[in-house]
Amino acid sequence: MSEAIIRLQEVDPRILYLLMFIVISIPLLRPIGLPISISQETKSLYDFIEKNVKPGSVVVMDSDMSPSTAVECLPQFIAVTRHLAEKGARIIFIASRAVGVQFIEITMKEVFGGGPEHPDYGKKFVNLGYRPGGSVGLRSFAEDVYYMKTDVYGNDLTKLPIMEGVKNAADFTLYCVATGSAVDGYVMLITDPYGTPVGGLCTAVLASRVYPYWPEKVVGFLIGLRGGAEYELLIGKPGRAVAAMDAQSLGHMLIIVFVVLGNIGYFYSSRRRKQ
Amino acid sequence: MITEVLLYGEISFKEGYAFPFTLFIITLIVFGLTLMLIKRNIFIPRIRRLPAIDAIDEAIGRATEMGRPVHYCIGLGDLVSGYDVPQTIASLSILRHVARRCAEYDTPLIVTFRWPGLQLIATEVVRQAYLEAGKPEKFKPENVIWVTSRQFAFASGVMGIIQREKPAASFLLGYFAAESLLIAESGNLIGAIQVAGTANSYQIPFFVAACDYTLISEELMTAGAYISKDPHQIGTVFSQDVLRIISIAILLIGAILMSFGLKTVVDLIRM
Amino acid sequence: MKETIITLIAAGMTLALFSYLWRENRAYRIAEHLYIGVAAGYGFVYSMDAIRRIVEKPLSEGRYEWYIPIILGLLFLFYFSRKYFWVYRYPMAITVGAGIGVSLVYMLKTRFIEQIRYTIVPLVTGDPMTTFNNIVLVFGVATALSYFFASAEHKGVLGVSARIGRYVLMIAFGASFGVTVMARISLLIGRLQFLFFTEPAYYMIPVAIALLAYAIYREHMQKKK
Amino acid sequence: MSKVYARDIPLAITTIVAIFIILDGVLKWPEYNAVARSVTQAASVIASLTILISVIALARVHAYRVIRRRPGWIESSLLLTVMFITILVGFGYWAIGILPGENELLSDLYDAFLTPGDATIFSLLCFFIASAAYRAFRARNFESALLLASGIIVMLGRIPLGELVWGGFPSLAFWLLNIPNKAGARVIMISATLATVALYIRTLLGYERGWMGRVREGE
Repeated sequence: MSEAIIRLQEVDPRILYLLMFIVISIPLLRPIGLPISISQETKSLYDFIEKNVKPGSVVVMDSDMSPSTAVECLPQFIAVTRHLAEKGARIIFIASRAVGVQFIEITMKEVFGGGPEHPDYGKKFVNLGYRPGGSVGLRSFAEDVYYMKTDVYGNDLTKLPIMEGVKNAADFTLYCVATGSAVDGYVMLITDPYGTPVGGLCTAVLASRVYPYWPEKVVGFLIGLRGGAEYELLIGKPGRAVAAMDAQSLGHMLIIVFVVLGNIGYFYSSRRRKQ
Repeated sequence: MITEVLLYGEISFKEGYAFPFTLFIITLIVFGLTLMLIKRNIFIPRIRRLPAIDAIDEAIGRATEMGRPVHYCIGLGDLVSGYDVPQTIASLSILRHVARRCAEYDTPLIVTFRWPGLQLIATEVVRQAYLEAGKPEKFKPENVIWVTSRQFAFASGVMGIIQREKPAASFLLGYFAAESLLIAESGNLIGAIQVAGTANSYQIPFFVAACDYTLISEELMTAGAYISKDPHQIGTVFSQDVLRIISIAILLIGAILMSFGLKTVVDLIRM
Repeated sequence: MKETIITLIAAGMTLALFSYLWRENRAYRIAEHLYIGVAAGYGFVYSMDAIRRIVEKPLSEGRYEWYIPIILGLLFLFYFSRKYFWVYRYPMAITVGAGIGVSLVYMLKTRFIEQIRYTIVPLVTGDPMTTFNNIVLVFGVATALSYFFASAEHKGVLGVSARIGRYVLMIAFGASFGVTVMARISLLIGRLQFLFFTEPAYYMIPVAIALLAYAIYREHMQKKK
Repeated sequence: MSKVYARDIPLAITTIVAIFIILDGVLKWPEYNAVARSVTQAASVIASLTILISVIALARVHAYRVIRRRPGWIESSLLLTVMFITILVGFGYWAIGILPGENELLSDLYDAFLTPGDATIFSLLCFFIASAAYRAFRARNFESALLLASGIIVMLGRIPLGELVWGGFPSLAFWLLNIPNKAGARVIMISATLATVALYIRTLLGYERGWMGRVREGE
């Protein structure tokens, strides 16, 4: 018996891996529906948009997503865009990495029901596409929005009604970025020089690095899938993020159970060594 | 001409960048003074022992005993963009040390990295170490491996290399993002001794959890100076400490003044 | 038809790469090399495209000085020369210089001064909870900074402060680890959603399970011998 | 003499370019800023070209393996094949005027190999974070107990199920993330920047030469 307890601290990791597969798969195939509460980071972004975004305000939605981070960021991106559209904001989509453009197209389809052929395209929303050049490119874009010249479909930016009165980053009400890599660059190049706050649509791993900027520079941010689920609930349209939260609960519990078992084994064996 | 421009205000500081620039100049001055003191032998700073650096030598020794190779990963960093540059530079100076040791002990060294530009540099660093150890014929350029520039393809490649070559020691030093834990756990699965280090705050926890020794943030950057024992390098580490005292002082004085409702310090550093 | 083939390849890649969890095996190796090969080729094509994006416009306007960076970049090829290998240092020097220049002052501003500025908070406020939080924040930052003192041994006051600083860092690391778990589980959820709900990806699951079972069986038999 | 060309001039170029761009960062001077922007863009063109060397080196290593029939040569030949196919697809279409961004076959290759590759390797982290937590979260001493406790509390605080166990978990987790974690993350940033500035000064003055690669006797 005691041997078995001691062996709890060296379970073959492959058993843990197998259990993880099972525990995540089950609720995905058969959801449970555990309740979700709203965290302050999410609420502060929602409140900022409620308070400051008026019909006609210009908001940039930057897609810095890649297929691997989109699991977390895309539901957030869609939910926030939906909220902005309801508030009547002018939305400028832009992608900070080439693979991010496809998610803008998905979002336009889900929220507005269409891309460049939509009657509101160029009035309510515009897709500038991929902005190359990393931080150098971001600096150029902040200095002069027209540095890109055309949108992704080749329309001249200066002729689109949505760009009326927009010159540089100081004219944006909010700069939202969906990212899994960093918000530092955006704070550095958008908020510090122009005073435009950043809204973070972040992967959960990024969260701990966003806290130092919150709430002064990053007015609010959504953390991972849960942030997306919370925002979907806030705007009253539960979607794909809410469905995945059950699997989250069980996955976390599995890890916690294993940590507890490992500690029991460790505690037991170190006590026996002392005896 | 210059005075004219300066006087009539064609050029000015960008808002909020006067103080950072001044701080940079202050650092330069502090460094110059330290260097002067060192050169005249008036004052020679010493650097605290870093256990992780000693662990590197031990790990190479163990790999030699076991007859297994050593793996060194420079990580995701490059030399062009943003804040991974210093970590890559720091990693390259540690690589020089590791390569020299491996050459002395005749232990094979595998170097992996993501940014293609490092192909030139890393190969030369390792080749040089073998030359210095007097064994240029043992150097194998094919062991300095650019895996690919795509982050997770890079990670999968390094994971595969670790499983196939089964290194006894694995050093993960430089700029790492999400692949930190992928590579570190692969090393754990084959039981390698691992020394890791990055200044990327949100990846340090995983290195702390999965590796035997971790160089946290600044330690990675000062490790090169610690190894080289070169007075110039140690001089900059000392000026770094002077700057640290200044920043702690600014923080504490600022907070105390703030308690009395005085925003003097905050206004100053905002300039 | 095309979609079906892409989905099947994608599902096969997914399952083959997952097999690493069992152990390194041929399926993983093949998937890994395919993945790296395509990534390398794709990266090469896109690097060239990135150059085109920058130089195309000025060159079409007749500003031929934009050939200079391309020529400088081609100097890297001197690396393959035994005698003149050092020529590659010229383009590298420009690259490194630009890398340092772009980040240095901005970094001092955003990652240093601004961080200190927002840590300067009143130590006494009307609300006891805020007071407590502010004190923890200010002294947490101060002590943790002292942990990194390199030119003095950690003894006496510095020793105590550095130890407290290390505790602060450990709590921070734990919290950061804990909050990341959710992100990582999300990734697996994303992958499993693809495997379970995309036609015809799920047909690959039984194939993978059968292959894995066969591999485990064969390993078992070899061990017996 | 060759030492001057091989070492001193490159070091001087680094310093000059760096100072040139540093001044661009802090000064408001439109003409200067415009020139500096071109310089940074030119530098990124130069940097992009380093991939030439790496692709050649990678192809050399794997071709050697295939020709000599070294272990793993089958995988190596697969790698070379798909790499050249991808490059051919990219440049072949480019030659007839279809840019990589509009190249459908290229994006099919992307969807078939890179998307699942990225997502799957990334999702392996879900398993590895579990095994790392299991192995590292042991109360061996006070420090690791702190790591363990704050990690577990934050995990419980983030999931709906944790809230059912005890309603205080979310706010406790929030406090841990907002105060101690904020302090920790700030310190990592501040201290890394301190060391970075020191390292940059070393590099600009030519003491840190790791990036130069081969440094000969006396250099």
